[in-house]
Amino acid sequence: MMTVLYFASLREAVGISREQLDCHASSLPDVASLIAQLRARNTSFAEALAPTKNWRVAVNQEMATHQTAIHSGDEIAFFPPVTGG
Amino acid sequence: MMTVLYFASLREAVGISREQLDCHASSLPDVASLIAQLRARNTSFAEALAPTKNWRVAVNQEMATHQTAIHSGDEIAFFPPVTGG
Amino acid sequence: MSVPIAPQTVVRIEVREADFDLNAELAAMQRGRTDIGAVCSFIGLVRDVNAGSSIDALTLEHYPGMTEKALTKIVAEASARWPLQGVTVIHRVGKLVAAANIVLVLVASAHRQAAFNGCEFIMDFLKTDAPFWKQENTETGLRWVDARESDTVALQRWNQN
Amino acid sequence: MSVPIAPQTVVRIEVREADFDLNAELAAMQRGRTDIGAVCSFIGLVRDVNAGSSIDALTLEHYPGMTEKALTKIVAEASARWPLQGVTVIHRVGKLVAAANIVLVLVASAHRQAAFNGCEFIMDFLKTDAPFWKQENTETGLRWVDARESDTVALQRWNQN
Repeated sequence: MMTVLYFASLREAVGISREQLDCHASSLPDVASLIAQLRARNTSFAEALAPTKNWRVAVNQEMATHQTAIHSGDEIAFFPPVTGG
Repeated sequence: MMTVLYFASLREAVGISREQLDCHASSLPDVASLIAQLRARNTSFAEALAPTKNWRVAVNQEMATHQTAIHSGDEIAFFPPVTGG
Repeated sequence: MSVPIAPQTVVRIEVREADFDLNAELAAMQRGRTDIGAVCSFIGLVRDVNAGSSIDALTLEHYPGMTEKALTKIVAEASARWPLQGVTVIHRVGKLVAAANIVLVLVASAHRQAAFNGCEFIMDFLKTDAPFWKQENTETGLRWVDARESDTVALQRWNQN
Repeated sequence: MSVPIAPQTVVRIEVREADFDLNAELAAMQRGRTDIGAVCSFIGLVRDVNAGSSIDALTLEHYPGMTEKALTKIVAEASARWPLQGVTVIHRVGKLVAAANIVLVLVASAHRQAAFNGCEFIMDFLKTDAPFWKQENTETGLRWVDARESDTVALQRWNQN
């Protein structure tokens, strides 16, 4: 089980802000494998998380990369470049 | 006639804050000649305006140098390096 | 990787909808101490025009939890680089109309250069690392604000220190 | 030699004994406009310790007339370098106790870097070019504050722009 969050324009593109993924950790060892699974769902996900798009990913509220390992219980978030301040 | 002002530690060293100098402009063509005349007065002035001392001079409220020309009616001020802010 | 907040730096970080009061935040930072020589503050506001469109208001979305973590990390880094006596960061979220306050960064130090540097450093990294997103109400509808290249460029000077 | 104040920059310069109110100055700068995106402020205060001595109070002397001229010249130069919307400079004179405000510089712009740069530039030149002098009340008597070499060094970076 892991929690996946989507923010801002990326949230609007995929149509949800939060979901629980019920999965075996072994099938999703890292951020790259999670992205592959999400993009396989439909064209909204495929386009929103395309490698050409300028999105960011955080694991447990720390900035992460494709190679970052993920585990059961983790919180993974996808979002566009930040624009606060 | 010109006005000479002294500020801060330099004012304390010479003992006055302001004076009117009644003089012919021709005898005091520039800041250097005014300094020479003031230093000739007594040791307080000689020391306070010694070339080795780190003082500043302004003519008509603009920063000036030894070479700056002075005229009747001018306001000349001597002071130490500034320390505001 | 992540440095702790320096023990001499009194830190206050808040993410909230409510507006802030600069005088009150300044007074809170100064209360009971007479060793502060310099306070630099920065306020970011909603401008009525951005990228060629007129703006009525904007909505600030954020990532609760990560926002506070990211701000704490940035402030800790600043407190390790300069001798800061106090840092306050308040960032608003929700709907903000034109001329409203968005963010306050207040930095106190014994000397002005540390206060200025700390404040600029925090703003520069807040702009690129803290998970906030602005959506503007323009004449032609809602528009997500694009990240600015100049904000990424601004970070480079801090690598040289 | 001397540049005029840029027409888009609303300037307020005051040298006075009375304290200032940051909120009031900020509100005055913002009144009736919604185009300001960034306000950087600097406040200098009387520290209780300087150069190893404990300070009860200090007296600020200035050169009336030249002070305002010098500040105007510095602000004009800043307004020529960056797109500033407003600049307020208030410098206090007379006797000021520990923790009292000495100087306020408030700079507004559409963007943060101009606001930060303008504010720092004005403070840097105020420190070296505006005719104010501080005399401290220390435990062992009155002492004129010495000019700091670091203030002269601080100016050098502005030559590179």
